[in-house]
Amino acid sequence: MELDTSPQLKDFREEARTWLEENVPDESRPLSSGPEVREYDAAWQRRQYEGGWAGIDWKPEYGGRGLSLIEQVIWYEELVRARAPGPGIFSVAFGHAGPTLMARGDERQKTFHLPKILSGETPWCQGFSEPGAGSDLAGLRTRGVVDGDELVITGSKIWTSYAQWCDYGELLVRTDPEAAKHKGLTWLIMDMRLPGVDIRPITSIDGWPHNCEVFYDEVRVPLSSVVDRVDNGWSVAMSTLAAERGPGFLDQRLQLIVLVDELVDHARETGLIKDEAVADRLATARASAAALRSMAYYQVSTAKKGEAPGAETTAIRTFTVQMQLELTRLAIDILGARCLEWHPWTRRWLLDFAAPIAGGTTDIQKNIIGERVLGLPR
Amino acid sequence: MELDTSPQLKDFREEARTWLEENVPDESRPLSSGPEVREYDAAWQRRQYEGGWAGIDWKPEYGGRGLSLIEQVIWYEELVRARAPGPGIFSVAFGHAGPTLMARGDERQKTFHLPKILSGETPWCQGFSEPGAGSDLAGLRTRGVVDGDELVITGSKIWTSYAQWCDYGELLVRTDPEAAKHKGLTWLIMDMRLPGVDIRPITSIDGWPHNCEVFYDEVRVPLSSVVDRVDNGWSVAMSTLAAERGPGFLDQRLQLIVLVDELVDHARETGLIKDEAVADRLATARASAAALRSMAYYQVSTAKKGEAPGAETTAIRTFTVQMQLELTRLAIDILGARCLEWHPWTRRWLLDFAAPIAGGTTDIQKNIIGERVLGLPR
Amino acid sequence: MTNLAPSQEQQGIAAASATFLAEQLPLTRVRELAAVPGGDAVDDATWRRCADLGWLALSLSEDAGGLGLGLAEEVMLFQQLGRRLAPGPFRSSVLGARVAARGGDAALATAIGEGRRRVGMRLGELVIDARPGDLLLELDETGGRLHDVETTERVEGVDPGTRFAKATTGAPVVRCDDVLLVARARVLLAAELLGITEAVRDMSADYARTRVQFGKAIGAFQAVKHRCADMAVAAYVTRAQLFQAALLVEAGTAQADFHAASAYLLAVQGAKRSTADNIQNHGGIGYTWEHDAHLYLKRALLLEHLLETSRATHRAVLAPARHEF
Amino acid sequence: MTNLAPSQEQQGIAAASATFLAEQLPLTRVRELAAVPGGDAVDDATWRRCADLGWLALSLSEDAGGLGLGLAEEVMLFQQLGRRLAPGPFRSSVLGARVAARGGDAALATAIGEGRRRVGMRLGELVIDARPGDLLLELDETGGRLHDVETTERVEGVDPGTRFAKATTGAPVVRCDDVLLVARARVLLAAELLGITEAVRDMSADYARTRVQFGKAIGAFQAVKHRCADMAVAAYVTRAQLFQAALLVEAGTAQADFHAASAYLLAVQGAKRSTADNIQNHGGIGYTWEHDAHLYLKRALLLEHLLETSRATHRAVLAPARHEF
Repeated sequence: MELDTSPQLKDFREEARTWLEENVPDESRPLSSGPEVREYDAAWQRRQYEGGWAGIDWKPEYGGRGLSLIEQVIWYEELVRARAPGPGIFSVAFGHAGPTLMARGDERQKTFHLPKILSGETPWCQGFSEPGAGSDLAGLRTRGVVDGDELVITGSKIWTSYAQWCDYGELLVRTDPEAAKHKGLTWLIMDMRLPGVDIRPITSIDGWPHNCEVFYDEVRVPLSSVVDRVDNGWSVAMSTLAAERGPGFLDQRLQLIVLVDELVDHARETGLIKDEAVADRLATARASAAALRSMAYYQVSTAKKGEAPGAETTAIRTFTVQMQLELTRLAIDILGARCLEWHPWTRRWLLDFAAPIAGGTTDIQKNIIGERVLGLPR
Repeated sequence: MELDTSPQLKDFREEARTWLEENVPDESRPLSSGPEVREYDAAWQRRQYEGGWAGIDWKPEYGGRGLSLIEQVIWYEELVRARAPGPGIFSVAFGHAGPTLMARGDERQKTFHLPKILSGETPWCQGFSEPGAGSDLAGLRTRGVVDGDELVITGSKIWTSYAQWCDYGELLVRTDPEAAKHKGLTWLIMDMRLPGVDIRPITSIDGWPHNCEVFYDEVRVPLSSVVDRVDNGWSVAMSTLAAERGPGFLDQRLQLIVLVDELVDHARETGLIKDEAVADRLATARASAAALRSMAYYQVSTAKKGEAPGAETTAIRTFTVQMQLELTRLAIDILGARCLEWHPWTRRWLLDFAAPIAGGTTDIQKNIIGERVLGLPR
Repeated sequence: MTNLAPSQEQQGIAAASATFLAEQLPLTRVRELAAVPGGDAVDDATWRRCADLGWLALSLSEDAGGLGLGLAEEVMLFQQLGRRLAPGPFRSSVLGARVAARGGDAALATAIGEGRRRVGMRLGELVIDARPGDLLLELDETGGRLHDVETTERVEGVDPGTRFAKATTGAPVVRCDDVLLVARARVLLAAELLGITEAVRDMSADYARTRVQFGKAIGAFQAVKHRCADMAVAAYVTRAQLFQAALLVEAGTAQADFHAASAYLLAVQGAKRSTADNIQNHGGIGYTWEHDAHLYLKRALLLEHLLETSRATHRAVLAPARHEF
Repeated sequence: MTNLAPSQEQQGIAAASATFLAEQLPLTRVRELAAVPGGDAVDDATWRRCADLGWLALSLSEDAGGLGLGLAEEVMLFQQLGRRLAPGPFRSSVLGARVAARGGDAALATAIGEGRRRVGMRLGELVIDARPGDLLLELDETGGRLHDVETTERVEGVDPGTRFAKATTGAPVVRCDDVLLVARARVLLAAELLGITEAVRDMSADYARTRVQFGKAIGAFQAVKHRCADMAVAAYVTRAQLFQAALLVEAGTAQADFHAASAYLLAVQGAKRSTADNIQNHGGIGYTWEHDAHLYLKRALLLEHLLETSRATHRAVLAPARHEF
């Protein structure tokens, strides 16, 4: 344990802060399900890229800045502090696809895709879940049949966010139906514009189509789209999910700090902070928000070089989800009857019902902690 | 649904109220683990018996008053209202053994035991759980071997409350080790003074020996002590546990109403009631306390004549336990640092850690509701 | 002793209303109505048919055109209205008819009871389910008032079965003093909330019995099973306290207010948690617009906020010096 | 960036103190000490040996006879003291030595650091771990004071590892102004609480791996598994925030108070829930005096109430206008 006092990092933070003060867009992200969300997110990503702030810890040969995870964390903090827009449609590209390609992709895949992600050219979506296989990834049934130098994909994927505005998808398909459940899967790069891809938006609880069901009808992709090798997709997917445990989504987690501060402000302005029941919950929320940041530091500090984050870091996600649910419910309670009028906090509360579900339910996350961290039987 | 307006019941309540005003002992129950607790409980039970208030809904041929369950509930309410002592050492006799004998005992057993319970002569204890079988009753291993007209009991039972001061115990033993787990058990009346019974008190979390471990070393009991028949004990035990779901322990549940009122009084006197966080929790506790009483009415109103209470009434116990834990923790929070000095509420809080464990854990109770009420798979 | 088991007749009210709602106002119809821009929560024809069934006049006295029944019977109806998320101003019209009758305007009471006038309700700075020409109910601790609604301006609200608006109103048309009117409202809302808790309990249990993950029906997983069990517990507790409160409020006994507030508090807590857990039990599908889970969540949110702040309910629960037996 | 991983040296402090406690002050010994009527929580010989190991002087400057280390190192020690429920006035003596040193009485600081004087602590109207002739620490938002303890009258307290008494004291012997002293105390308490959460997490997991019911180790049941997982989550969260707070308080940065209060709040909540759930996980055996589960529950209760009301902690958490990066 040691407080950092290096002038370089202090300078880096200052530099980031200054750039953000001048460059964070004035307009907020459009509340829309049309192509303007892609345009907005891409423009903001391009601006960061052109300013030299994209892929802080990605290698320079792929367009990154080649700094350490530490600078990346500082950049995330400054993004949040500046109330900058989040990655939006680029979430999967930065949090999932990029790290997976870096860890498991071949040189051609890396050279082609990583710079396009950084420059805001190609957003990615994720195609893991299926209607019959939510948390149970090993039960996937979408088929991939090798035919010459192509894979022919047939099946359907669900909960694919922003599928209609993304260029690429990370797709997990079953290539060997004879193998044991978690074997015989393949992780591939899907060009979402290929013939046979049929994207149908799914309207969420808040009335907006955040996700899609995507049908693949004999979609032919070149074998060169396979990451690592055919039938080794489970292991690649584990890299993807491990990346999720990494600090990749930190900027989104840290957004909760901003929301807590907004609630505290509001409670102070309205005098509600004098209500002990509100103050108690706000204090818990704020302490939890502080811990989100401390956990990121702790995770980075204890990460083993070159190793994926261990199962114990699943605690971060579990805690974040619980805190988030309590926080947005607190927002509802602070609003009182006004919550019934689609207040932004109401929308946020509704959206957060996805938090304990998407990307593996909280139930499963707790199983993982129980089994892999504490050694409890399955 | 109908409000009762019968003058008979009104008179019964008045009569009970008047008698209790004159007869509730002034001295409170001794805080002791010695024989004086038995003396105190027996004296109070005898007083009720002599006043004509024991076994309100038990048949007159066994010394009861022969009234309906409705009068019994009213009597319980009046006991609580009068801040009368609870059944103490007679809990098992009234809540378990009595109802089981009435449902499953033979005439000789009923005629011998029931009047002695009512008159405060013979407290009973329970010997179901074993060190290796807590919630998993089907896993019992204490053996009972038929030898002529005797059963020879060898094994050990745990969590037997007040074993050292009780005359009889309801014992569940394995008589057929070859049969399937829940078959081959026998329910018998154990005379706790027999040779070979070795009682060792277990000190609880609050420093008092509320429970015992009881060792049985070739204890010979006559076969006439068997209730129903040898190897049919599982079904008898189910009657015992069903009785637990009945209103038999209602007086103990309703005690929580008194505790809530004490907390509300205290919060009013200290001004703590103005603290919204305290008031919110007190309000929930008080509404829950009201519901304890309403649930008893609902249960009695919907009970099918002659049938054991259905699995859905497990909800009452589950709710009571949860409410109790929240309530005694609220008491701790209201006390602040004074809770560290063995305040009666601290003692109560500690004792209540048994609530979600004793008599089947809350986990198991919720399984029962899920499986038997909602039809979920095991 | 008070009998809390619904009588045959009371069960009949529940069964008949359930059948009518399933046939005439199923959730598919509620969704259709919600999709009409500027449309009513429920169409006039259906509203009149509900009135013809006596739903708005169960507890009205016979000289005000009512059926002369009580709050217990209304509870049986409102439990079904909640369970099936019936749209439209049922609760405010039933309470409004009572205000009119007790305020001395039997003709108005009859008009409301017959479905010729609808009564919306105030909700903070907005109103719900009120159109120009309708009446608007305002409740406080002393009783209720009805106003004519003059103009309304639609506002988007979260519950698709409820119409939100800003409104202007005229002077009170009729008022009545009734310190138990709020208690009555709490009981009706608690009945709706109980219906919601029961609905999501059954929805979750059905799904948990059939949805397979990791080779088993998810109801076999204790986390799912226990969330379902918690819903069953909440329903049992709420039902008992609700029925108790309905009888005590109808009889106007001393602790009626306390029991009604207790029922409402428990109903809110049960429905709040159950509707949220129901979404969790369903996973991704429970989070879609197409699935009904969110409709229950949103209606429960409405019913939680419809009367006043939770603090007023807490005050009513804490008001008596002690619990009276 | 701040490095929150304990260094080799810091880990060494934890390992050495764990070994010493396991050998010299195991829970069997704590129970023996508790059984002596009127006896001390820890005997003088053991106390001096702890002092000889430098435990009371880790963060004292070298001219006050200390080791010149910081709060981070104290956190490593106190985590172990919590984990093994060490009895005796460690926290108050460490803080007391600091008050003496910063209040200008280096000799007294040295005496405390060397274990020649012990420092008890005020707790509401009582004191803990204070004997006649000891010192008594009083903390408030402005700093700390040490008083001589004159007389004590034993009071039964719930934590068997702590001695409770009514006491009379003389005028302050020394005082120091230090607005971060309470923050420092919160960090030490949070470290003890983290140790408790980790201890019960491991105790529950061990039991859940081996105790068989219904034909399986109970850790296979999701209800038990998830309670264990919740403990692991609480430990992870608390650890991160605690280490962060230790560094910021030692450095005296602007939001030190906020971070310390946050760590303490999270530590209290985690230990409160974990120690209770640990009993539930153990079933009947966890409810016995003989089992250690209740000792953790009671120590956590003490640490929750030791400083002031939870409201003061909440105020400190809510004090800054916004979170500063």
